[in-house]
Amino acid sequence: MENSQLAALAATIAPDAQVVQGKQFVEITLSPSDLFAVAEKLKSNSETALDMLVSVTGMDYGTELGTVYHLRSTIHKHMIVLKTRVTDRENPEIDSLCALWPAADFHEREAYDLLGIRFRNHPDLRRLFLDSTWGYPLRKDYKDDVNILAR
Amino acid sequence: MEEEVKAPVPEQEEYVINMGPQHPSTHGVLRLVVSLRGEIVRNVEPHIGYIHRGIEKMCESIAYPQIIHLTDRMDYLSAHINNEAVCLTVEKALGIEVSDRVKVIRTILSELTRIQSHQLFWATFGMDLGGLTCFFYGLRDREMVLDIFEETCGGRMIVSYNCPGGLMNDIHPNFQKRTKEFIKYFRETLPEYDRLLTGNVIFQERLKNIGTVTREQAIAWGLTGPVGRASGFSCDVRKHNPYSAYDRVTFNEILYNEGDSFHRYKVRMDEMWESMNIIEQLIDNIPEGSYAEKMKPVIKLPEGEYFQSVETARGELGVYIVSDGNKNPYRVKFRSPNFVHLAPLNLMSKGAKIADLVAINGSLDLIIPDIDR
Amino acid sequence: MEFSIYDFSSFTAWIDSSLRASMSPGWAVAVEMILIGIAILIFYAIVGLFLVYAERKVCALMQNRLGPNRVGPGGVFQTIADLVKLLFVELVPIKNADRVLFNLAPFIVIVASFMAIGAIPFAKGLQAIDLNIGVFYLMAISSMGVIGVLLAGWASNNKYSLIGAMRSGAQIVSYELSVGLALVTMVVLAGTMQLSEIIEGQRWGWFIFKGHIPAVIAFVIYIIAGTAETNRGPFDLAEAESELTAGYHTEYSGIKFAFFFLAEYMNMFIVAAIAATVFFGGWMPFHVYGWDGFNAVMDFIPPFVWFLAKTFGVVFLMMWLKWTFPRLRIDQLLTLEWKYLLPINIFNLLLMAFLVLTGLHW
Amino acid sequence: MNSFTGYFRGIFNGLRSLLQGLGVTGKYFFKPGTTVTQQYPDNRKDLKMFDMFKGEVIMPHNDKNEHKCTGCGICEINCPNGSIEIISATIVNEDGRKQRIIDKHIYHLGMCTFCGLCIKACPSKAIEFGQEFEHAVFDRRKLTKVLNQPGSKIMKGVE
Repeated sequence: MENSQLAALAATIAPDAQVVQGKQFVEITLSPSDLFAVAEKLKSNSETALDMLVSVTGMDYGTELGTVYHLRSTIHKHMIVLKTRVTDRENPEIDSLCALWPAADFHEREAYDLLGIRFRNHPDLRRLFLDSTWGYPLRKDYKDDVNILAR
Repeated sequence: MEEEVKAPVPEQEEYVINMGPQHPSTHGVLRLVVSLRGEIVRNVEPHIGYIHRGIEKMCESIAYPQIIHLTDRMDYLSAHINNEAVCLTVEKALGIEVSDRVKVIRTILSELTRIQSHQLFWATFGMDLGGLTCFFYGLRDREMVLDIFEETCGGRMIVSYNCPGGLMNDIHPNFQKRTKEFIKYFRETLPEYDRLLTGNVIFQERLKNIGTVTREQAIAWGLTGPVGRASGFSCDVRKHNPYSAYDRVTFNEILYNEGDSFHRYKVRMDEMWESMNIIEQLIDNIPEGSYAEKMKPVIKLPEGEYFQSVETARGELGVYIVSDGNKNPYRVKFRSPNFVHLAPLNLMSKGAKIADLVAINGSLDLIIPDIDR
Repeated sequence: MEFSIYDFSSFTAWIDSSLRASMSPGWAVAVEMILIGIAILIFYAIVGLFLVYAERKVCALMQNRLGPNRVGPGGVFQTIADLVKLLFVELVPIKNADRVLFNLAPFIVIVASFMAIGAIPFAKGLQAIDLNIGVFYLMAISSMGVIGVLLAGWASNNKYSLIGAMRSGAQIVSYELSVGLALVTMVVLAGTMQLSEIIEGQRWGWFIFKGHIPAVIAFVIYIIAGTAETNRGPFDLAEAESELTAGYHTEYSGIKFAFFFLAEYMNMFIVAAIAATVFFGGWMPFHVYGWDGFNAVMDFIPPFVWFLAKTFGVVFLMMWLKWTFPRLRIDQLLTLEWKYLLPINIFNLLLMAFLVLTGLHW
Repeated sequence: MNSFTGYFRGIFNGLRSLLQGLGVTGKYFFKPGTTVTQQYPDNRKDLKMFDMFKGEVIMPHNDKNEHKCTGCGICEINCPNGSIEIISATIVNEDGRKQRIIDKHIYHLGMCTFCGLCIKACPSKAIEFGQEFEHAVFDRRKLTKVLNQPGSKIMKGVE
């Protein structure tokens, strides 16, 4: 399926979301409250059939935090990017997609560890790489005390 | 700091052992907290982060060509392919088409990387299972590939040979001769690997029906590379989404349906043959051309998001670069295959024995720096 | 007294009689025991060190390496240097370990292998004690070592060690059976358990030739089970370097570790020596009935050379196995024993008994 | 009956596969000259690294103790991990013009990752990779090197 058709289809599946046909993939930006429902539809819909979660990227947009999901259909060989943003930097919460794609487990733990995004309904949300004495290093306001790379 | 969610407390009568961070068969500093009942594994919980270097964070403060030397240090056995992934992403963002020569050389080197990675896999896998001689045979043959790398790229494992727009330097005049010699030698030596290990009844018995992953599970967990293909999940990026010169060579995607440790091993063994085929198709007709495109001294990516995946020796490496138009990336994310493959370890090894856990762990061929990044 | 390298019985008899002439019989026995003890101790050390060196060289050559090559010509003094190093290594005290059992375990292991050597005939008349139940004695003694392994695993207060020890227990209990039955098969052929008589019975043909197919089967089973009994690869589950780091001797250091290490090699030597004695005629030269000239040439080679050559031949076979095969899993180990070796062994024993009864052997 | 023959077939196939394995190791044991070990410190004399080998960054000087480094600092900018520090000085050259020259080209070998970006970026080809690989020292301060030799000057004609 062409990206334009896919974008149109995605717009029907997620009417509240903002669907953009990006340079590479169809990008769906939606609010965190819609995320799980839309993801479920995208997975179960036989035409999108996004059965593989390639990656979950935690993002710090400065004022907002967010996650980017790269989803792939192994049947139709297309990819769709889901994006969501939360404005609450103190206690950001996004629905976990572990129930849909078990692969999200580690990816979400990584995002939690490095950006402090809490995933609701995640089965085992613990820090993955770092211990609790660290802040959230991938946030832009993180102060690196060692700071080898500063010029 | 908000309160940590505590790790699950092991049930009573469970015998908890820490495999790692220093353990002969965890291939680095992976720590597995294994709950046992007798010899039976009840639960495996990976604890990672012992060599987390924050490569993604480091990338945010350095320029694009400088990212490449960091990717060498993620999956150090697929160093060249990792470099290529970043280069392809940057080239795609800038809209640069590299010359055919670069494409072909990159492809040959990628396949050589794959061969040496699988050789090391074979070597260490044999050692994990207690056959120590494999280790030396594997390393003996890998040395020849490393010599090719050293002669052309200057580094043996950490090659840093790619740069956005092409290659750091042209190939060495001996490159083709040496590569052909190696292929000729290795075509004779590879059957020996099979005689020593693949056919061995102990080896087969230890691996068949161990750590089985179905196709559905493989897709759901995002398992790619030899792990996914052993389960029948056709996921070869080289085939489905060809990059560099993969669209001009013919090769088979190795697929098995069993999904157990033995077939994960088998996929890698067969891939070595396929890699040799690919190299033979390309080695004699490397097109003339420039080895690097002229690039601006400071590379600035146009604002936007770029995603490129390549097939490393272990699976799909995705590079996701978000640019805000500066010379440094705004955010870089590496979707590393090993990180994904570690996640279902518990699923695979539940109910297996300790020796099976080692075998499963070995058959996933985990590279810990790639998990931690 | 006449000393001959072909027959030590007159030499040992001379020592005995001269000792008895100068002191009371009780003292004479005591002095003889001490002499034998010292002789075995020296032999033990030399063979142990040589075997470690040999193993390292053999595996190195199989793996396209050179092996030890720095200390002395060809690295022959490497193991001696290692031993000296081990003597200087700190004995790490283990927290919460059972001190007594922890220290006792290496001694049990080494004493068990020590006692077995006493009954092995090295040459004609060169045997510390010629029991009339020699084979039985060797089997009983060589299985005592596992007590040391179990104690080591238990007393170390280490989870890996305990798993290793438990594996070792399960392994030895089952493989003892196969070793026993394989030897019993040969005892049926020999008609005696006394080692000197077993060797004498092979003057005109070693048992592996005399016993036809059942003897060969018994030999194969014996080598498999014997390798398993010495905890060597591919049956080194108790150590299982890639699984249990070092298994039962993880917590041992210095000379205590050296005891385990040496005992492993001596056990290998003992298993090989028994195989050489029972299947290949021990010190008995290779004779062909009727070829007197050939036999005379064979007899010219001293018996202990024959014995050592045969033993090291079997040792080489065991090393070859170790450096080729991957390790078995614990359930496969038990499957191999109970599903394959034991039934074949019992059938083989019947076959041998039938052969002996019908006189089909020579 | 089928399982009965299967039992024996299993034994024989298993034994055959084991013998094949023994054949491989046995072949190497009895075949001399397959050893690949290099006896490293002994073969130091004839051990030659490949031309491209990235051992360390060096600055070649000619016999008049001249180098090509202009002290522009591009290598310093290109280095991803700060292994290069340029300390430049300003002198008045023969023409009476002010000229920026290199005072010290400091290279931290301990931090270098041998990515080659400095060498690729150098506009006057003043630095290149040396083939020295025995870098072990007892004091890490020795890993900080000054690449331009004392008293060296810039080569004529290099801008």
